[in-house]
Amino acid sequence: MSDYTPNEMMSVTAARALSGNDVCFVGIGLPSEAANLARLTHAPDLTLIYESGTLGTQPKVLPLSIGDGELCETALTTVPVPEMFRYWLQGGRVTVGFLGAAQLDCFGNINTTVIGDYDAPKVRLPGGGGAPEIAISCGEIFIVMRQSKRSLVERLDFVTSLGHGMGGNDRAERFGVTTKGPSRLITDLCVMEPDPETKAFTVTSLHPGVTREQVIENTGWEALFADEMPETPAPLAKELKALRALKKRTEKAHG
Amino acid sequence: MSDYTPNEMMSVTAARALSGNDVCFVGIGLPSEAANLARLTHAPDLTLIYESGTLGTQPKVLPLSIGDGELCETALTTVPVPEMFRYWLQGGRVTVGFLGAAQLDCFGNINTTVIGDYDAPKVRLPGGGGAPEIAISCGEIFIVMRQSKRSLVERLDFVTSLGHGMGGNDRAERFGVTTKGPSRLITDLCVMEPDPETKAFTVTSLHPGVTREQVIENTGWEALFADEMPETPAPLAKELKALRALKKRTEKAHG
Amino acid sequence: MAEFSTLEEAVAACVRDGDALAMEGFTHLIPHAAAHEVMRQGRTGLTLIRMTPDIIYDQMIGMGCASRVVFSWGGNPGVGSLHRLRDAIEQSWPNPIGVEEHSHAAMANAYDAGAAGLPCAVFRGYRGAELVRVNPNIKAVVCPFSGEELAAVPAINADVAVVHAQKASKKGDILFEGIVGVQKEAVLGAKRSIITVEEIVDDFADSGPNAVILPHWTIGHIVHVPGGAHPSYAHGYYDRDNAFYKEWDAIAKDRDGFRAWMEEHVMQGSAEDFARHRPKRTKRKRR
Amino acid sequence: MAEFSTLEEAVAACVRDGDALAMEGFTHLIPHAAAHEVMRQGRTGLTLIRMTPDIIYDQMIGMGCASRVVFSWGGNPGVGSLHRLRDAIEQSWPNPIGVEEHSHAAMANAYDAGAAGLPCAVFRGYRGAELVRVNPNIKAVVCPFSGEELAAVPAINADVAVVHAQKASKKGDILFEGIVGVQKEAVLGAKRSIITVEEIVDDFADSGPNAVILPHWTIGHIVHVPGGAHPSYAHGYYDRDNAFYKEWDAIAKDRDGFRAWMEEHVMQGSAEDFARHRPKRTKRKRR
Repeated sequence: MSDYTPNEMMSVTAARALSGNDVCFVGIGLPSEAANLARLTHAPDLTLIYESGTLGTQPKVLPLSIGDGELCETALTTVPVPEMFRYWLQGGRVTVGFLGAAQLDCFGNINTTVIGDYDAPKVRLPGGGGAPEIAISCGEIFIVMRQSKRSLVERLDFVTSLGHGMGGNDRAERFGVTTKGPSRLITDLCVMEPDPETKAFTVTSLHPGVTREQVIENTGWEALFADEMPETPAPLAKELKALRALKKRTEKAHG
Repeated sequence: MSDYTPNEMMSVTAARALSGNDVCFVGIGLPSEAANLARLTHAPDLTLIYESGTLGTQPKVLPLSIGDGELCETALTTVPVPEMFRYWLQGGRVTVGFLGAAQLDCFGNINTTVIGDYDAPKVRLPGGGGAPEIAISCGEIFIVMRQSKRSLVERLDFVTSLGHGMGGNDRAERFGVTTKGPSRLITDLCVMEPDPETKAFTVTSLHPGVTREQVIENTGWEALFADEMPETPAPLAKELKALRALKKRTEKAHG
Repeated sequence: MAEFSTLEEAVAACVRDGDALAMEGFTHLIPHAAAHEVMRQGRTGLTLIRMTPDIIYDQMIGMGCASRVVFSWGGNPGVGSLHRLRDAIEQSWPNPIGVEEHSHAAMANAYDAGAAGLPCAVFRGYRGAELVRVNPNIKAVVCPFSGEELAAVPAINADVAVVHAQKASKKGDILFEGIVGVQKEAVLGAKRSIITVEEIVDDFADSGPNAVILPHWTIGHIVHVPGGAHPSYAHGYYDRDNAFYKEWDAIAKDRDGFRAWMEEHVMQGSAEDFARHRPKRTKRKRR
Repeated sequence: MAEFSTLEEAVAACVRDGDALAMEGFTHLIPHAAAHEVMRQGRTGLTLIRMTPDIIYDQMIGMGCASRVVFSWGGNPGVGSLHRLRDAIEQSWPNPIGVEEHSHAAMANAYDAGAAGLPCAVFRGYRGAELVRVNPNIKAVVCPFSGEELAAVPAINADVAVVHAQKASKKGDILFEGIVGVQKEAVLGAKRSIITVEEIVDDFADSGPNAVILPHWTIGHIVHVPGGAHPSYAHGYYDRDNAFYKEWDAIAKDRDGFRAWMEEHVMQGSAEDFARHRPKRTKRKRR
């Protein structure tokens, strides 16, 4: 089965990173697509939380916003937003935070705030939203994003949310943050995981048909590769079917 | 109409202190009796709040506890207890806090904690409950209690909740508390109000048939009397009828 | 104490030039009709406080109402940029705009602190986040028991809170249902408030004992504006108009197109225009 | 993750000698059946945490389970003293007992902080109150914006939280209704938890979207104990037994009478005894 797009490969791979025991704090866009695909395929018991206050939600279509009515209507319960951030996120009840990024550095620090200078930005991006606290309060962080030299950068214009800081144990030592931090980066080309010592993202599997050169060309830092380099398992037919049906239902619903 | 008891005189007088515009944080016992009598007579729009989280409650019988089901069933809504103390009491939304006391001093400081030494008490009383924050967060405080030398004392064994401290502007100056504090004491003998300067409780009306000597004999501090000394208006027939019906319904309900 | 009035009266009575204004609703129940009226009354110099500026503040910023914006996520959800917000920050059009930027957790806690009558909110946040460098309203306190350093931000106490809710009772109590966001906190923390509602009912007898209700004595003005949250939504009444959120991207992209659209749809409009966005037959999905 | 079990199993698995135990329920939904089981299993050296010790802790203290009590109001509501609590504090019977005393506001905030994963709670309280002198767990922090000094107390994070609720779903989600107190906070803040419930249902389809619900993945043990809150009550199932609260005054007054009553009604009893306190026909007053 080779009839799938790089984006589909990315979503399916990201979905597989979640298990039925996870409680996942879901960002809108790619994370939401992957998390719901997981729920609709191998992880029906996966608990999804959106920052609008919806706990254990099971949307039939992907929400356009973080607070579509669909999320509330299919949730176990909906709590006020201060409670969401206090009891549920800060309370340490979320196993996986699923984030996207405009810019990412090799230590998993994320920028979604500005391109250029903060006070006179070239491009004003939406900003952090829930990310600064998602990044430190969830058990671990998965990042899903398309790969390019503009997005995987040597140096962020602005640190919106903490990854592994300057690498190594910087996260714990300088900032007193004891959660695991970014533990997986899933792109349209490969999967990366932090090196156990340096915490620099290291390619641990290449998607089918993708070469090391492609990864290097689309990484703004000096790409690192693990000693063993398996191929990321290709999407199964049932995964692609579920993903495409989900996207079709979604497009129809949002006009 | 002289056919009423001193306790009835006290409850009716305490009830009259409340108006329909008040939002009243109600303690169990005499305050609850007075507040509900007000609601059932001249102040049907009076808003009653009990610390169990019940907002705008309209019990048909007096609750035995602060959290009887009757309070919730007749409330506009019931909020969690942390919200009650944070948004509603600390938020400054309560106009009158209605408290009782085991011991009271002339500046309206209250003891409901211990008789004797805190670490080796002669009598261990129930403690403060909501009172320490009711005393500082409500717009003003009414105190209702039976009068005796043992209850109205020169010096408290323990300061459970703040009144006017050492008198004068001590409440604001030493403790930074800007609410009005105890503004009325209603007993079975008289009504007292703080002197505008010293803040010492001063008798401002005597209940019908009560003499100054009776008040002096039942006050542990040197009783003070205002220059003008009107008689507290006697209970009306309809007030006594409502009070007695309320107490009868209550006794029947609680077995 | 709650007062029933028209939207014109409520806005004229409550919203003054230079006010700090919190028009809340986390995706759900955004008070669009009220925002239109604020623009029609030509208010300027406002500090606009909102976790997600969304279309409602994109419009107000583009019409020159704002001199400052306090927010935590300024995009068009699932679509892209808020072009008017960006144009104001990047190009100072139609006027320069000050920015106070927070995280969602910080703003949610700050609203909570505002409702709770506290001067500041204390939470575990902002660790390693660069907003600490650019926002002087992010400070720290130390836990006197554990020694842990925690983040602190000032409480949000707006001059005026404006929110949309499903129901008002005839007495003026307000009921919220569904994604309830920070609306209760915004109203309780504000000096004045305007609540637009989908309907006015006798009482809330069919709601559960723990429904999210604001008593009438905590409310300023109540205005009956059916459909008044569109293109946001009112749970149980009508859905979010996701198609419009997508269209907004093109409408707001250039200055002239934006101003023309606003002139036609907002400046010449009225609160009654919103009724058409609400289906005649109320849907009553509970969950 | 939620596990359904018997009360004996749940208490044996969760409650250990010396634990800090929070058995909550603000007047409503007090987990009496679970407390009886703790006494039957003979646990000792417990730190008993509860805003209002009430009859439930009066019994446990009198039976020698406690070495310490953390509380904010220790009376029999509307009746008078808790004689066993007083006897322990005043006369060290049946054993000396340590006291950590707070105000309601402090404990409610401390439970909230425990649920929120914070080390301490910050609030405006205790001004001019003498508990500050006798309780070293009351400290202060200064607001970095206003300079106001606020009170701070440590968060409550019990080893075990035990609460009673109306419903569990078959999946193990828990629904609370009515006076919900600090139960949610006590459970979320605790390491382990036991929830006794009135009934087990398929789902909560008939509840509103904002009902007070704890998801199954936040829960330890769930035990079906109809009537398990008596003489407290379960909103919608049975009323508070106010007559028993009055009777308790005489039962608990002297040591021998108390012990005899406990032997007969608790030590020889079982969880099933509680079913008789619940009327066969469920009442479903909603408000």
